[in-house]
Amino acid sequence: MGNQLTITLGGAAGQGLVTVSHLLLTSLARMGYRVFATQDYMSRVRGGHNFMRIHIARKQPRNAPDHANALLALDNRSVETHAASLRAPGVVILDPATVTARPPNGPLVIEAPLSTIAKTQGSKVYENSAALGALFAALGLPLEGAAKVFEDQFAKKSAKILADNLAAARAGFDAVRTRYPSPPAALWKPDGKRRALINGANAIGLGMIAAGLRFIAAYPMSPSTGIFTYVTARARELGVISEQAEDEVAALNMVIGASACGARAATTTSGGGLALMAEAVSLAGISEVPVTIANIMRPGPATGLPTRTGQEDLNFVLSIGHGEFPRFVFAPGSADEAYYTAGAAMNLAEKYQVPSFILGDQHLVDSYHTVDKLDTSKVKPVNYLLDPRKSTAPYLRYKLTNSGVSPRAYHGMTEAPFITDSHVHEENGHITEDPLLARKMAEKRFAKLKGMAKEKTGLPAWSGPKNAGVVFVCFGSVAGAARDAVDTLAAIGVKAAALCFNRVAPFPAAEAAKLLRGKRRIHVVENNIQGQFERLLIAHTGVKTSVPVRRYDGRPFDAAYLINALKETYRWRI
Amino acid sequence: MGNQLTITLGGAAGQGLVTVSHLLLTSLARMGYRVFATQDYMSRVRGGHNFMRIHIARKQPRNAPDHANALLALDNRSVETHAASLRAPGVVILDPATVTARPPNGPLVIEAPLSTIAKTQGSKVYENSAALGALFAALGLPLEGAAKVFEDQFAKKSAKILADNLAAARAGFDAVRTRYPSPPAALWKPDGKRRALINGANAIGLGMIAAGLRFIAAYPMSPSTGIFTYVTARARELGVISEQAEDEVAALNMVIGASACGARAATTTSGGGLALMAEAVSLAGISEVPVTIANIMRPGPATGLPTRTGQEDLNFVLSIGHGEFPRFVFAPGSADEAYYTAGAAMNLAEKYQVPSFILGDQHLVDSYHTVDKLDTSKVKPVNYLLDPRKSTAPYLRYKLTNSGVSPRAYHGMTEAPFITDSHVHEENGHITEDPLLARKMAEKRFAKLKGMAKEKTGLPAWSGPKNAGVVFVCFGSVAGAARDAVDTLAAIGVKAAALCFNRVAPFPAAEAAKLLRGKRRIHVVENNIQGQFERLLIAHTGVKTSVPVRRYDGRPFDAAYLINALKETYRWRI
Amino acid sequence: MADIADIHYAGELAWCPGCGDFQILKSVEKAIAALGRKPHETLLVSGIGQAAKLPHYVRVNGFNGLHGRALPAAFGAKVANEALDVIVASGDGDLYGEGGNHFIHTVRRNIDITVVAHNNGVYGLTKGQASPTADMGFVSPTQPHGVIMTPLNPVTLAISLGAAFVARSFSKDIDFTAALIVEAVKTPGFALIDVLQPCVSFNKVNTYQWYGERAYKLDATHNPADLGAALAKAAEWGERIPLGVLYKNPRATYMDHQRAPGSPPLCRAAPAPEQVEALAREFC
Amino acid sequence: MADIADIHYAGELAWCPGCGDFQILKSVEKAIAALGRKPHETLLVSGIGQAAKLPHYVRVNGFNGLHGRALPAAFGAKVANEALDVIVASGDGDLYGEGGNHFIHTVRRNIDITVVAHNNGVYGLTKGQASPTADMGFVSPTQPHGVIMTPLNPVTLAISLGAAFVARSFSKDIDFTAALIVEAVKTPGFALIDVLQPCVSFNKVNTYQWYGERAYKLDATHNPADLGAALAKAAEWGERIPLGVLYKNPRATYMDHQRAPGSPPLCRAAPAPEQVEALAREFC
Ligand SMILES: Cc1ncc(C[n+]2csc(CCOP(=O)(O)OP(=O)(O)O)c2C)c(N)n1
Ligand SMILES: Cc1ncc(C[n+]2csc(CCOP(=O)(O)OP(=O)(O)O)c2C)c(N)n1
Ligand code: SF4
Ligand code: SF4
Ligand SMILES: [Mg+2]
Ligand SMILES: [Mg+2]
Repeated sequence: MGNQLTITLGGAAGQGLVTVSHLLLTSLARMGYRVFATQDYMSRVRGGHNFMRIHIARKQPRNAPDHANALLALDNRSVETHAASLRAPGVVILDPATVTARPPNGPLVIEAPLSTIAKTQGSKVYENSAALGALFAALGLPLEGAAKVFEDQFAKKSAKILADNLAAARAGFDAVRTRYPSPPAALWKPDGKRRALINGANAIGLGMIAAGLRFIAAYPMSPSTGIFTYVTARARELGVISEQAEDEVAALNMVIGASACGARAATTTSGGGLALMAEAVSLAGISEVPVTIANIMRPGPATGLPTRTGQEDLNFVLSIGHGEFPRFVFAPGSADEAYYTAGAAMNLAEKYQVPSFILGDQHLVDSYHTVDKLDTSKVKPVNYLLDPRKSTAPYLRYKLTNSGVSPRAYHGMTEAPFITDSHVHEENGHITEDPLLARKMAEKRFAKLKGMAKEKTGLPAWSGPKNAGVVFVCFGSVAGAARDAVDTLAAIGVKAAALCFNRVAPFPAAEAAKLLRGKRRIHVVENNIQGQFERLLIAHTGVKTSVPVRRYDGRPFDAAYLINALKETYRWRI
Repeated sequence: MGNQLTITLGGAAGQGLVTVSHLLLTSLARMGYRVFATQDYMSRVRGGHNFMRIHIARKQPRNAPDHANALLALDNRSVETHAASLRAPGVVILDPATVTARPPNGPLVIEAPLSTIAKTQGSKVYENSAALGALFAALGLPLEGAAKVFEDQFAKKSAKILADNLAAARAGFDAVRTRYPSPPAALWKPDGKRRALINGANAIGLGMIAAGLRFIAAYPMSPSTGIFTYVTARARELGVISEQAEDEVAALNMVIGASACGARAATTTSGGGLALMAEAVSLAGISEVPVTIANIMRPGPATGLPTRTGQEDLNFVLSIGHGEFPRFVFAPGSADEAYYTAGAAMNLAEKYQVPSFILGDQHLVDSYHTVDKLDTSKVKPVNYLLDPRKSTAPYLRYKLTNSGVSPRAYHGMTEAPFITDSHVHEENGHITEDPLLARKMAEKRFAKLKGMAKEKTGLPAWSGPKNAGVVFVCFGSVAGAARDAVDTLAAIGVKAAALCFNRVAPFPAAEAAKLLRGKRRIHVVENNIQGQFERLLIAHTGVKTSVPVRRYDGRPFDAAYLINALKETYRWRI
Repeated sequence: MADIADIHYAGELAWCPGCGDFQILKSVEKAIAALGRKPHETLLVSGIGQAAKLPHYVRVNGFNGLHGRALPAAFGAKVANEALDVIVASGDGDLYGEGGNHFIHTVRRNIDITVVAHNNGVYGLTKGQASPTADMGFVSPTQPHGVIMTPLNPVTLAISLGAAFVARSFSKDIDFTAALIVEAVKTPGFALIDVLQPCVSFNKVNTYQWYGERAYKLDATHNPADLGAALAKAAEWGERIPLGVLYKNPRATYMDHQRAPGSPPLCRAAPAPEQVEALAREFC
Repeated sequence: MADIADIHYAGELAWCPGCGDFQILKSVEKAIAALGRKPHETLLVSGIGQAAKLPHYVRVNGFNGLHGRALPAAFGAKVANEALDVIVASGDGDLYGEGGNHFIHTVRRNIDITVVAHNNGVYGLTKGQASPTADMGFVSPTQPHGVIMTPLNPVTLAISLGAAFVARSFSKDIDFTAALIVEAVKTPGFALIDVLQPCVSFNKVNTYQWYGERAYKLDATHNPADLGAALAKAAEWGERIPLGVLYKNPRATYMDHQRAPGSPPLCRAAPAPEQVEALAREFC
């Protein structure tokens, strides 16, 4: 019974993996465990091989390792793929009636008659609950820990369904407990503090709502769809309108139209969809209509690897849209951070009247982790509209100001009509071709950068000792692996640190340079082949970097990956 | 009678400016003058104020200055806008019947009864020819110099139309000659060598055709449309198919489909249209289908200044498309260079199976200049398709090779069918989610960079003395102004040089670093506010730059602009 | 209450003399005045093109967005601020070419907006290329051998997609167009008025005279509620071209489906902190 | 001459057991075999989605491009290499949603390709959101209160745009679909076969049973040359759903307009250096 345990749940798409994982994760969070769970799934609805990896640790984990201690195998392929690499104690739970493969050596195989139990309960769907029961027994958890979760999940369907699921879970539990009275993969006693369980998708959705989202338009695209469905499921009760657009071009233009007319608005997409929004991003830029765009990355180019993770769109987002205009780009490092970031991104879009990007990836949005508390008081819609009582006639929508920010009304807000325009325009929004005005309007837009750069949201965060010799530098969701690597190295006496960037535009150059001053062993870790973030860092700070760590196979980093990449260089004995 | 003379022809859209300018330019080129002409026009079909500025010089001019010596004013606004800034000899030609404005002081006003002459000939359209005659007289040119041009222009309409135009020209000529027997803005005698007159749009179109273009699909958009119409007008006789697509998304996808099936294919667009092509660029990247994209820049964001010039899309083009893939980006500096570049861009797209961009701007495509000869032998379609006799089964469209380039067939070319695919794929084009293959395929694509970087097309070109103290660095069409500035400075004994970049991706880092080694006074000149090229140069070479010269009001540079920007700094007495 | 003087724009109009766009502008002005709302209660939306300059020429709210994207912007605008009369005035290239996909799906949404399509058969602003409504054989710089695509009939398309209100007009008849716009704005749901608009600079086929010889007004014998009759009239083109209300298909609008009657417009509604709190609790 | 064995793909098919896509795949295989060309003489084109995986599952040429962009790619392909039989097999979201604009304008172009639309009413690959053909009220994760847009009727749309060949089929009837594909490929010009395809994972409304109870085959009394009859049959939906060839509108194809009969395909033609030389001389 150490300080951590990792469980892989594997099976084909459609086998109920999501249900079992969800029941397990929620139960663990409620019992007071700290977890981090990643999802690995193929681009198909049935079949293939998917898995969820759940990491449970005494200290809040920020990532899951690439290996596990226990495996729930719903099919043969899961055994074949995962059993050989299991670490101690090495437990495989499977149903001998459906899973015939056996690991060559090592792991303890716990045979649980899941299908038989389900049959007894009258339907194949009960296999999931039976599996959960079996897992509980193997982990030495009291089945009561899942009772409330079952209730929440099944009671709304019917009392019988709830009872049958509970019975199936009990049967699964008993089947294992009877044969292994001492749990083979026992967990420690949790602290009993009920924790919240969030994933990045829900966190971003909630952050947007908390910051006053009134309208969302999007076109489905993995891995961004989760944010859209999260908001949509709750839209009507919140008075939010959610629209599935005919394409991404429409989605962002709808959002711009809505925002110009007073509804805080956002869209969600992934690379290929973002590409289709490029022109509208530029429209938001010149028309100075606030919009928030959550772009959730997956590997490209084109269709690429639709359900996997990558950080390949950094340069694209930094320069998307023809012509020149400032923008915010935020890349939160974890689901809880994503909540605050999404809220701030929405407010900052309004404050500066610029496009604001939330640059996530599949690893961020599909991974779950526990949090002690989401502080909802920290995200509120801040009103940046002009005060009509203070406004003087004529109302100039694009008034030239020192800050670059003009007083903003929405169409119909006051008695003064105005024009939202896509050309180079006069202060009142009318088309102009005057060279002087063209120059002034460009300078006005870029004057905003001064204020934007001073904002405190998403400044780079240092983890680890100040005097660390080795520094992992990263942006976005790689933060989890980098921070876990720092902890792992600390345990063997290596002083390493992680510098994790969230805001990447405007780039926090001064802060970055200060934090990295004098550091010689800077390793930029990123999920792409070109080293996009590394180039950005160097361009803005002039720092000298050392061996980079890059991964571009669609899979997320884990701490071991970082450490292994540099093990030789530094002769770490680990 | 100096070494150069500049003429402004001004009027409202629809007044015949284009016709007069065209007649004049063609006549000058045929007589053996060297000219450079820029166009300044508004985004409207009738009215407003447009002008053409024609610079004639003994040495081939590469740009036109921002002022003139003579003015043909077709309306009052032309007098108001241009007459005050005329330099010696300062001549204004106008028709007193239609133009009532008079310059406050200075210039000689030549009143030519253009409308009366036209009326005598029976139609208002003859005003253009009358104006040309008047210009000829003022410039001291023999009217015979225009005879053949008139024939080419009007004979196909009817013998009468030709005769009437000639008569109108003669009358215009005589009206001026009678009152000013000694031509007030006399030109030197030309060398008699008949020269070709090209603009960037036609040059790019011809370059594409020479390199084997078979299919072009585009959606009209200023300032790119000229290329598309140039090709389209000649398509049928050449066996080329030209298609006006329903939108830019369609255009590039059509081009990719055609290229995958064996027709060399290209598209033309400008910023907003390019934005809509972003996803398809990414498709070309992963499917490794060769495509050529001429993106002709105008100022943005969004609709921006539709008919004006800018260099704001550099970063966008360098990173357009989600995911990562190599690309060529060429930015030719003049129309003749654009011809060779366009041809090479097409061939190199085929050679490396990558997207190849021609990054022009309004100044490049709409400006005319004379050339001694377009060497058509230098642009030929080079065949890079696999040799079916040497191909071995199974045919692997995405075969992993050291160069990153796989043997390419088009669909139907050989008896081996294959798949062109947008996902991460196996060598045979089938979808894969395998991490190892994903990594290898990314590395394969980037392996091409090595060969691409070694290509000789579009390497930076040095103009001026090697030991120049001051260096203007630029890309694309700014080359003209930069080179003219070097000459102007040389005339006052200042040793300046221009380093003009054409290929910007892969960036010729080694060449650039070598050329700039030891230079301390590096001034990057570019048509944007952010200094996009300057950042790129620094990122790739680490050179230290001095005060930049940036213009972002939609207007092109001229030599004086560059010199004025640095005059104080260097105390140039000019 | 606005009258024409309140909303009339006195600046320069960047159209060619004689262009049908001037007439459509007058119709739009008249219609807005007739509708009697205050200037800030109307929003004119457009894409890019000659027609699309129109919002700059009326002193109400204007949204001049991207080429082809007038409809999604107008949809977003109406959803955000239902209190606005949202009128789209844009070109045929804009609405049926670049923006064709939005046209189809905006009709399906039945959002309560009125679309005034300046149908001139060409891309005017980019100098005369054929638009989707150009007839076969129409010669242009990009169709030097003539158009070889069958023309798109916007009214047929809108009717077959089930639009709530479909009409055709001719720009020359300013009052007729104005009256159609008024009716369209008053009709709940998506309304299209396809206005035949001569482009004097580039369309030398579909001229004032050409339309003048062909256009006629539908009379009371036409029943706009009859789909078959509407389709038949919509298809009439060539020798005779009917003007007027072709089709009416009253049905619930997008906002009818979305919200209870009387809900405040989105732009005025605020999220409740308790609701956010409750959502956060769902994660526990 | 290919027979099924030559083109049959033996690898794994990534569809859900029971999906109608398997049936459509069989129909496509059969049709290609029946058309009797060599494997490299056919090109299957698709966008992205479940249906769009189809080109990977037949051993002829495949072009699997972007979501929504099958039609422009197929157009380019056919123009470049006329010798190919170009068949598009893609989803309803792909063809009528994301790709709606291309659908309209490709029909207008009358390029000689055949489109097999897998119409399942949902976005299958992205897990069941409503597609443009979903009926009002259809509930999905992104339409939790049901679809509120009127459904797009693809066959009505294609007919009103003047498509050369418009048919509807039901995936279950493999031979019937195969025969329609053969006829469509043989018909010059743009052909649409909208195939009703049950999605067993996400569409719990339009199931095999639902279609089974409604679908019937058109008989000889239906005259596909009669536009009115075609539109009437196309509109039939709900109680009874007609299958078969709804509409035929023979007319010159895109390539007929572009080139003289017998011209070599573009991909085989080379530019003549003298022609380039002549063009260069135009500048002098
Ligand atoms: C994305 C994009 N593509 C192309 C253009 C260039 N463009 C501007 S207006 C226009 C066509 C306008 O035609 P239409 O909508 O019919 O308006 P009209 O000028 O005829 O009134 C085009 C192609 C553009 N602005 N944006
Ligand atoms: C530009 C873009 N937007 C969104 C997606 C995500 N996406 C993939 S398939 C699909 C829908 C597929 O629906 P359909 O075409 O009906 O095919 P089906 O899966 O139902 O067979 C979507 C939205 C994408 N790949 N590209
Ligand atoms: S080009 Fe045509 S549509 Fe445009 S303003 Fe002139 S006449 Fe009107
Ligand atoms: S999700 Fe639906 S359409 Fe996709 S494979 Fe499964 S059953 Fe077929
Ligand atoms: Mg038009
Ligand atoms: Mg579908």
